[in-house]
Amino acid sequence: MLDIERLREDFPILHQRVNGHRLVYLDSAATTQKPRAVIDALVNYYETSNANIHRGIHTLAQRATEQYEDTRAKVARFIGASNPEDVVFTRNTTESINLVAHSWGDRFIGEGDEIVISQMEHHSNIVPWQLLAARAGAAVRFASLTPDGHLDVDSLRALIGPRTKLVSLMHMSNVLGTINPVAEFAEMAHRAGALFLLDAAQSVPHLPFDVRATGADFVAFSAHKMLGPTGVGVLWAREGLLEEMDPFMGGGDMIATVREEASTWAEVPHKFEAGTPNIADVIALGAAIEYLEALGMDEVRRHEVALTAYAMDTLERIPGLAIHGPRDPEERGGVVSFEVPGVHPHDMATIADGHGVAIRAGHHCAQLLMRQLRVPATSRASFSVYNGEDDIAPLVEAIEHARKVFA
Amino acid sequence: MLDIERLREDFPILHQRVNGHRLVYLDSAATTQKPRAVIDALVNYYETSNANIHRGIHTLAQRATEQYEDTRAKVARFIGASNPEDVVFTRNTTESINLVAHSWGDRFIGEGDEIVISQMEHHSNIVPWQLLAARAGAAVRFASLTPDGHLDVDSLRALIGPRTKLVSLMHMSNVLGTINPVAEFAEMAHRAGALFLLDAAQSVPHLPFDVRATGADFVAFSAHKMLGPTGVGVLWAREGLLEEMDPFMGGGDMIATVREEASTWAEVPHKFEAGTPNIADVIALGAAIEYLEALGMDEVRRHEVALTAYAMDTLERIPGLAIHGPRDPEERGGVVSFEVPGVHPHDMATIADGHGVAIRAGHHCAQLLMRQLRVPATSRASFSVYNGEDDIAPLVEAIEHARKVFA
Amino acid sequence: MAELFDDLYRELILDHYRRPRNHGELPDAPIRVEGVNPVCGDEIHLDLKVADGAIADIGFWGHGCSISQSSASMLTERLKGRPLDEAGRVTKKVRAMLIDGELPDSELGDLEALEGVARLPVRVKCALLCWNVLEQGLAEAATTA
Amino acid sequence: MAELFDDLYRELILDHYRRPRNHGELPDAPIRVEGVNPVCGDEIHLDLKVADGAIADIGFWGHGCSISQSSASMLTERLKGRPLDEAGRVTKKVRAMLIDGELPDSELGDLEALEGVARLPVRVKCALLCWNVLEQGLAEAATTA
Ligand SMILES: Cc1ncc(COP(=O)(O)O)c(C=O)c1O
Ligand SMILES: Cc1ncc(COP(=O)(O)O)c(C=O)c1O
Repeated sequence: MLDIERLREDFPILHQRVNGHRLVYLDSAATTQKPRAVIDALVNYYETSNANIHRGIHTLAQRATEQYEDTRAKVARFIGASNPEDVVFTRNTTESINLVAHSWGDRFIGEGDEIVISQMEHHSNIVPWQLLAARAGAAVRFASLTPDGHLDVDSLRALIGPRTKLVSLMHMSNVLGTINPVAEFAEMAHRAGALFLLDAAQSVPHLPFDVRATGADFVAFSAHKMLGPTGVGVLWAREGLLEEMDPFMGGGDMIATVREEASTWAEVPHKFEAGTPNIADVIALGAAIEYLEALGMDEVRRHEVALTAYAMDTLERIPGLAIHGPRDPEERGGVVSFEVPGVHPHDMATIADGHGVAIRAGHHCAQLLMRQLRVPATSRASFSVYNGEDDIAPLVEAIEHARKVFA
Repeated sequence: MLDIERLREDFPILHQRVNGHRLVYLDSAATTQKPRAVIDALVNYYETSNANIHRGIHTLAQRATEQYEDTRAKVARFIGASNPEDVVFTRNTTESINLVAHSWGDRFIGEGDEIVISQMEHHSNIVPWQLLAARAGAAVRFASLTPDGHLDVDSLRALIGPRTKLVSLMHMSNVLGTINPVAEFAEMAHRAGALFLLDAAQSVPHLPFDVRATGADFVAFSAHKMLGPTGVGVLWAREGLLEEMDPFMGGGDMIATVREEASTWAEVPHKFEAGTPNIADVIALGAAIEYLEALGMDEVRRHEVALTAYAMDTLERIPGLAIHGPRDPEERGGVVSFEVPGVHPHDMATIADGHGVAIRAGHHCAQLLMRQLRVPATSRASFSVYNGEDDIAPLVEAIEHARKVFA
Repeated sequence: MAELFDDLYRELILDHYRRPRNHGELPDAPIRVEGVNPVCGDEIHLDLKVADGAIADIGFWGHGCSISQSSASMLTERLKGRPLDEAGRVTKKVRAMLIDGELPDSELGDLEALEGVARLPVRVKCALLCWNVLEQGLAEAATTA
Repeated sequence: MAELFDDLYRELILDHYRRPRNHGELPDAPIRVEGVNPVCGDEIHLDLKVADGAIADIGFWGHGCSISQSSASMLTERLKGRPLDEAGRVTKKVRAMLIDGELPDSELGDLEALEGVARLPVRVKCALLCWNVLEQGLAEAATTA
């Protein structure tokens, strides 16, 4: 079991008061807080090893290159991938998906082809495909949802056909918490001869993740949602796929030779990392991974399931309060979107802030889903390893306060 | 005058020994070291304010958003731009240029159009245009160099014509040190009805920069070369230009509305910042700018001219040693590429490292220029604010050692 | 402090939120304008009749948080039947209060209740939404007049 | 420490760099292979004659740093006239020494002088370039034989 009290000691930001109350941070689905080990990794890098990588011969450049490439290996290990060379560092999940839309999509998607996604997706897994479809004359098709907040498997099956070239779906919903049975979806895609991209922004940080078990051809996620720094994303691709793809951005480090007539590309993954990468933050992601590995992802998952169950049980006791998404905590992650009757989510979030409780209110970059839920916005509490049951009481207090204000 | 002794106190990394010697860091053109103020800005952000920005209502989100947008204003001020909204944050110079190649280029460059660059350019200002030209059926034309390492103005003039849609040139060479008379080049471009992009990766960090005086329509540079963190680049565009451009990447934060049929875009600059940005490092760039402003960019330039003059005078006393680029230190930045007869640059860099001296050896992402210089690689020493005349003696010692080894 | 938020959610604001004034479409309104805050989804529609240099009639509807909706309700109450130059002046003073943190002017009347919003930058946009829509509507009135 | 680099730049390496053995094209070589290290621009060309299960003749040229060029010179000296299985074994042992930091095997002969390179990861690629090119050449020989 995670010892939350001790663990919170590792997160300096949590030891502050906000509007006179202990900070209760319930917005980890947006971005997580960072343990001291991650902050120290940044400081240590800049104080001892900072240099530009890959082309340098001097000692600092060697150190920086080694630490940067070490993190590639750590990422591969963390997601159960066999080749570090299949891991590309980007800025965030969004860039990882856009990279695929350009480097794979512009090459393999043509007139009349179809890309299947769902109404549950984050904008980052919608807009890149709309842009690609517009460039290629292709179409984006949207699988629908069941009333209890699952992806409607029949609707997905009906959409996937001979024109489908790519199925791109989220692993865990950032609004409903729903965990999708992605291995099944991957199989449906593959049977139709399509590739399967997995938006794992909300899953890799919160549960034991094995890339082989997902069946995915591409996996995208962000360091900042897994206790790591802002500015780093990961794209993993099945062995051999990166080689077939065109470069995304051109520039330093991604070339083999540059001539006036034409240039040739460096080997993967470097072909996709143009210019000076975000060296320090990549290295700090390595520290975040080590921190999570030390906790154990099984433990992390167990903790968050228990906390989610507790939070749902507690919130549901508030008269009229409604929770979106699956009722069974085993079928979802630590994300609880709720409605307080008569209280608009923005008012809810402002009043919560007055109690030191950081929740998010809005469309959560999921406008299609909001339309399905027939709400303009929701209030959302989301958890990470540093949250405990003692964070729920202040949330309940804030909700009661809001109900009183808007009674 | 800069007080180098005191100033070095601000850079923790410099207080170490490498291979038994004081670290002498002469590789700032690749990336600069970071003052304590920049490292502290990162630590402070993660310890007090970390949150996702723009959509958050709680206190941390407000703090983070404010600090992030404050840096946009600081960047605008630092380069003499009037509107913070014309500043887009990217990963690095390379992404800034690729963004223009896609968002502006894919819209405005067509069959038969021409993009004029030069043989002096960094790969980051070559390859994006080659990729664009291949997509659009356009052509890239290369202005040549004079024997003393200047851009050949006649050759540039001859290339710019009615088909020219863009002229894209570097401000300061990362190999030769040459400072180009860019206002003159901008005028040539504008007279032909073309736009002018300025690769300011090596100039913004080292001299007083006024975007209006350059005449540029686009300016690109990197935080990591100006005492800031890795992972942040800047694209500035002349007022109104960003509005005319298509989005680059799609995803969260860059949209106004997302519908199944189509989406609409957020206002600039947000339209070009898809997904969670590199919040912490953008804020730390703000600290780097404040540090440079406190030193005064006039002082920085004066210091580097004097140090470059001293270094060139000293190195030229070594028998047979040749320095590339303009002879007059007023015409160049603090970048000195040199050849030691009989010593390959990689051997030179390895031996220098044995003396604690970090120099760079290679093609410096400028293979076209290497071909013009008729060398496979050069050795390069490059300076920043923390370098002093006492850094030159260890370099000379290393060169003498190398000459002895390869005598 | 909880007081900050008690100050924000003053009774007057809540009253306008619960019982919005001039709510609903104006049949045959010659001017219909709307605005959306893409960040939070707040939506305000204004229907306007302008005659003899004054806002002859005004109605609003929409959805969103208490701040955006009560601000719109107070706007209609304050400006219905008032001359255009007064509408312009009040708009300016609301902006000064919300954006620049200036003390509310006596001309603002009930709108003074929005003063607490100025301390919450993310909510200022909610309060301003209807005023931007009004400006758009009056600009339209000026060109069609 | 300066000794690290004295150890790297041993007299034997410098000697091969200054006076490369088997340098230049082999006229009528049935096999011509080349390799470039894109990171640093080092270039190695190998010309090979394979006959009766042995490297009957070998020549090299190219340009680059002392490590890449002396490694190639030592390679030709060590393997000229030697059986193919010996070439394979020596290649393996050079890799083991440079990549895995294993102690040099007596079969390596002069090549042992490259031992110091193993401690400088960025320079290992320089030393390995010619061995990769050799492997390519022998693979070609196997298919054309
Ligand atoms: C002149 C010039 N342009 C562009 C770049 C690319 O910068 P970055 O690697 O930060 O994208 C560099 C840095 O190496 C440079 O010196
Ligand atoms: C499911 C999902 N996909 C994608 C993203 C986008 O992540 P980022 O903003 O790091 O690109 C998010 C985060 O908001 C998310 O929750």
